[in-house]
Amino acid sequence: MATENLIWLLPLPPLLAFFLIVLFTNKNKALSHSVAIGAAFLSWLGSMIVFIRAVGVEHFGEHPFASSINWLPTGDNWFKLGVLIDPLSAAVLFFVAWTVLMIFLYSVGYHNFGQPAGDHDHKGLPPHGATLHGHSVPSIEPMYSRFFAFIGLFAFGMYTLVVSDNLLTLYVGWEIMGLCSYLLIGFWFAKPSARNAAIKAFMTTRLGDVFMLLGIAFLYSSTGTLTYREIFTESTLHALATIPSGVFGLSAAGLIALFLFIGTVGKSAQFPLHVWLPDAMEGPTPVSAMIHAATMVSAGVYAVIRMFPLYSLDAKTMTIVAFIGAFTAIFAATIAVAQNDIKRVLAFSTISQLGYMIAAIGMGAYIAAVFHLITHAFFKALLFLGSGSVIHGMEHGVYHTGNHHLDPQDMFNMGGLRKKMPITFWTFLIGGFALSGFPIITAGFWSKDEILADAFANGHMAIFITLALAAFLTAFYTMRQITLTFLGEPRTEEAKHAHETNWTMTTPLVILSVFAIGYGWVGIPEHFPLLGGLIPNWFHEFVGGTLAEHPETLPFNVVPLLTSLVVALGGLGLGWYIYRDVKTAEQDKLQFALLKNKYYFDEIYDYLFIQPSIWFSEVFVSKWMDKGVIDGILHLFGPATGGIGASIRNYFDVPFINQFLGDGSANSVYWIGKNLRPIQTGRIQQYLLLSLVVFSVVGGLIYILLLA
Amino acid sequence: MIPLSWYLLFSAALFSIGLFGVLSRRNAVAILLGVELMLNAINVNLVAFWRYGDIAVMAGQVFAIIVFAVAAAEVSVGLALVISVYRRRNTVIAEDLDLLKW
Amino acid sequence: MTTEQIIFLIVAGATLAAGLLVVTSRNLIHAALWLVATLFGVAILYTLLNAGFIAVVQVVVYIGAIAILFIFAVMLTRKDMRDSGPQHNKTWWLGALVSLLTFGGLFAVLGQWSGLAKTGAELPAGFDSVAALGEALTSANGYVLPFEVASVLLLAAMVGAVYLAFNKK
Amino acid sequence: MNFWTDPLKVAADWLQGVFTSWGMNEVFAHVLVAFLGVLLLITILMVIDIFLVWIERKVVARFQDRIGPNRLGPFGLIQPFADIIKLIIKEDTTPAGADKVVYNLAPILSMMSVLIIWSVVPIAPVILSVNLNVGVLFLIAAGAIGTLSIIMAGWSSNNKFALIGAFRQVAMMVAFEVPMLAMLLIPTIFAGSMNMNDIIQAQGGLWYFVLSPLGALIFLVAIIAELGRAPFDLSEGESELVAGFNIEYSGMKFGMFYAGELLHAMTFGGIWGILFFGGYRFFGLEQVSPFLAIAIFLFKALLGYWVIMWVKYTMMRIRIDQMLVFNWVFLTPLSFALLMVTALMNALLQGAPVWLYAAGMFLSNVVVAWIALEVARSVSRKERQKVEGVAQVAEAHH
Repeated sequence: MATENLIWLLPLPPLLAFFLIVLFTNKNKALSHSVAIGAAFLSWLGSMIVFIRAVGVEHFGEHPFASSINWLPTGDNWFKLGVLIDPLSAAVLFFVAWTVLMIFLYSVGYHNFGQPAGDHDHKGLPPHGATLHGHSVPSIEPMYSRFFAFIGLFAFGMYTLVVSDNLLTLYVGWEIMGLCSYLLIGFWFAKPSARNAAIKAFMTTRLGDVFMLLGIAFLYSSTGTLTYREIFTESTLHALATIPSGVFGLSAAGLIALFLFIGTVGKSAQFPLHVWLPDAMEGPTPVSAMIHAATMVSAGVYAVIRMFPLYSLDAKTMTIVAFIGAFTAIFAATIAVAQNDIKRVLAFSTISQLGYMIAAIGMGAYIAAVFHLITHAFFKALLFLGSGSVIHGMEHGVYHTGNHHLDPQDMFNMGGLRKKMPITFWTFLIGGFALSGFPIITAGFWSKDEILADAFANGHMAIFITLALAAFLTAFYTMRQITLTFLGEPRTEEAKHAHETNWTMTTPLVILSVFAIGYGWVGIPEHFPLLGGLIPNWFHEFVGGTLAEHPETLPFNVVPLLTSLVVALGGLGLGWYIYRDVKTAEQDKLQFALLKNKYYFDEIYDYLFIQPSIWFSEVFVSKWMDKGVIDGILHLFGPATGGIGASIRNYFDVPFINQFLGDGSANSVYWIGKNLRPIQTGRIQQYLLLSLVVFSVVGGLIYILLLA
Repeated sequence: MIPLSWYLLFSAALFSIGLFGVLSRRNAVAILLGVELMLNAINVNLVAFWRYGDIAVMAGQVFAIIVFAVAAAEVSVGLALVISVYRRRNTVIAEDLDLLKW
Repeated sequence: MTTEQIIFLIVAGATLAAGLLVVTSRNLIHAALWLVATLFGVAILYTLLNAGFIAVVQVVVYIGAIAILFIFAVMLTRKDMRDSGPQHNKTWWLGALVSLLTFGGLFAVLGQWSGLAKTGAELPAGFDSVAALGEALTSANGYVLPFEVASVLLLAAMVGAVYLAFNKK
Repeated sequence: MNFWTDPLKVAADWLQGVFTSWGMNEVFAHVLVAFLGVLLLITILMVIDIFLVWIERKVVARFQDRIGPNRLGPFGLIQPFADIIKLIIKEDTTPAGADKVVYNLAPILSMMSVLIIWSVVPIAPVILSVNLNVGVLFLIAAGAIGTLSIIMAGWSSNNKFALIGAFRQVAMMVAFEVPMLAMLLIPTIFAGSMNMNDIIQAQGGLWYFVLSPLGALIFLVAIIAELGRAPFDLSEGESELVAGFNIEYSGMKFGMFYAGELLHAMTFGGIWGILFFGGYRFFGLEQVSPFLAIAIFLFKALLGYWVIMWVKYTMMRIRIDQMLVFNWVFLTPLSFALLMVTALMNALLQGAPVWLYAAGMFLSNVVVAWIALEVARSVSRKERQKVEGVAQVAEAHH
């Protein structure tokens, strides 16, 4: 099959799976998950085929796979919808396909497939476990099929976003994913915390999305197209760069880029819209958490990278982007240091890593950003799944001891899981090292080092230092997490009895860990000592082809390399040193209230926005405007209308309308009807005949009188 | 080569014949026969215009096909109606089916 | 007077005669059979118009399905099939008048039309009207939508017919 | 180009020359030659038809463990002529109250509906009567005429048995035209053309039987029903309808129905061979000489005919309701499903290597067949349980 058609088909299987499950198979759990996984596998297969064909093409950047259809006639020309796979989207497609497939597979195990139904499980609450001859065991998720339906829809959104060749369908996929994250965060809708988190995430991202929509609309109104390849032509870009937008001195390009960027800020949880992501950890499982923390949020970054030519037009915007990115990176990293929930740590680290990418784009380090995006997606997915596996193992312990009050996600309840869950431990270790950029072997090192090198080479000293600091913190809290979770001795009874999870959960871990290490080697810079040039810097060549002018490779500089070595190893070492024998949360020196409460951002927002809006709606609108003003006016209307109505009735209605018009017309109609009645014989042919006669007579008259 | 006018005149004649059938037959089935004649006349026109217009534009033939479909639907429903009427009223004389009058 | 024209005149004359018999013959079965003859004639005209596909479909759909359906219907409503009583209603003369008028009107209108005497161009070599028709029926920029709608219509008609003719006893 | 490589054209040109040398008008001569060609074809077919009578009788005899006609001539080869003479000298009756014209028209139409099929049948690479680009549809059209002839016969004989028989037959033919049409579309999909000759040419490497065995099977069932032979001969169930629509016919008129049926059977055998077994092709042998090609085609046609006879003399007749249910509830959905699957696979495997294409098609067919059988089995089990109650069925399983 032609590649273009194949690309068209890529997003469909998960969507079909969604409808299939929702409409038909939701009663049958096994069928549901096989449908979902089968769909994910089909998409994965297609993506791999597309990817391999893409790699095969020479100068893929100049002539990517693209096809489009006329969708909407807009006056003189068409609004086109279509698909586009160029080097960038091919690379993204690669990791999306892998991660999505892994998630689907992993969910089977995570939701305790094969376990008995819970004794007193309710839809909308996490499974409480069942008693199987005597002792209690995990119980299967009550809404198992629904979960697979949701992630199927999510996968559809992600694929759509990646393969689409214009901002509109990208936005569609974007919003579908927003919906999915809402559904998945609020998956256990019986838990108030989950409900609120879902609403919070939805509202926060919505704020960004509205701006993004504004940006898209502005872009369309000023260029008349939303297709990337039509926007990124010399003439269009130049026009955009020259038109002034009239808003604080930005060019149109700048303003559009800014709007789109706000959308990204919402979607990939950049400061100041980062607040939803930590709460999103209320989502039932690390699976859903990882869906919208490792995959979906990269959609935001992807959007920015996708529109990079537009961003690069306006220096102001670039500066803002870079600033926000760098700030988020350091800001989130500091928070992550003080979190105890294994998932929240990862959430904040995600935020800070995304900040990395955003900062990289802000500095114009295009390829570095893409590279880090992909490596990060892999090892962060690995970490989330690993944490899920850990929690699952801990729940095993919980079921063993029966102490359901213990929080299986608190790292201070863990420890010493190294021996209990070897596979999870090693894979988690790999992921953690990759995240903290452990030198040479891990993928994270190469991508992060490239960003730092870029920052240094282009002389963005402030950003360079910030990012280096962030990298140090990253390494630190990663090691803290690993140490608290796996090393040392079990702190609780549950941790003692945790044991390894089943293959459906460990297989994805192993596969992802391969990428977490290996993916770095496709992007080793050429001028790197010793290693450089051993493996050609394929990634740079391939993805660099996306841009019109191919970005040149940086000259090697020893400073950033040393920096990243120092921060990575130093952070890891320090983390291990401090936490090697911390027994309880009290002994943790770094539990500053400020950090623990995420700089009180939730409270601030609550005070600044939520309370006022509540006041506005309840007091101002409801009590004053509605009850007071509007009702008051209405109450005035009543008597007045009554008076007018009565007079009209007595002096006009009764005598004139009723007696003269009403009865008079009725009588006349009755009379006419009585006399016309015989015509209506009820014989269809006569009706037809009559109409034809009339028609021919009238037609003839018209013809004779008017035309002739 | 046959001039277009012949076809048009032919279809006009066929149409009128069908119209006569529709207007004058007593039997409902016979009326439907007349309708078929009219539809055929239309089709001849469509195809003739296709042939004598721009050959590459297939609109004429396509419409002819659509008319086939419509004719089939019309006949099936119409005859079904006739039969069910026959079951209830035991007649298919159009003039007897005049419940529609006052 | 080419061969084609001779064929056309013969066929058209026969077809019109058959058509007249359809609307005039007293025996309904004969009327239906005459309808078949008419349809055949029309099919031949289609072939004269180089529309082979349409011609064959005409035979398949009309004669193979519709005419048969008519004959069935006539036989199922047998009581009125007997040649008893007049086959035309009292206002048949008016009907005849109107249809004659219609014909006359069409004749007049056609007579004034300019493109009347135009003769079709020769078919371009290697032009496959079936392929072209298929393209037109299925291409997104062609007539795929009417095509689908027609299929829906047929489905609806089928359901309706089955429901109507279903003997509720 | 000599007589052995292209006999028809050579002969036609020669005749044309002769006629024109008599000072005959060009066009008229051409028409005359074409007419003679048609006459020739029909004559040959009729001769074959005569022997089909003999073949039929021989084969049925073998099936029923008899010898069959063996008195007149070697192997009773003269027997059919005797039959014909008998038919001709029989009294030719016309029932009272019959509609004369229609009554006499019916047998002619039925014979015509068979002969007209041969106008599109390519019997050798160089001998194609009419190279019609919608040949496949033409078959259905011809079938429509057959249907017409039957209903005319049934109605005009003014005999309720005949009418009921005709009704059944027509109901069956109209019903089975649907799966038949669907299956005709499958070779059309493969060859990308409705032209019979193209379909044959396209089966160079691979007979479509290999690509779509299920299609071939369904088509066989459909044509048997179209022919109204056993197990679908419920239109002439002797026990209930005496002889079906042709009950009132005698003498040569009946003979025409009879001969028409036999020729129809062989014709459909040939069509089956053309659509699914490569027609006149046999590993390039057809290139050697047209006569060889004709021989191959005839052989395949007779083989198909034999299969039809085999079915006829082994199966027992089914009731009309069973027949209709079988068609509308089972065969038609199945054929449509198969058609869709084939079209889908064809689209998916576009440009795939031949072996992959063939394997995909074959496997998809097998899968469809398997699913259909499973569904049928479960349904029939439920039916049985409704009738017999669960218990016996259960033990019947063990």
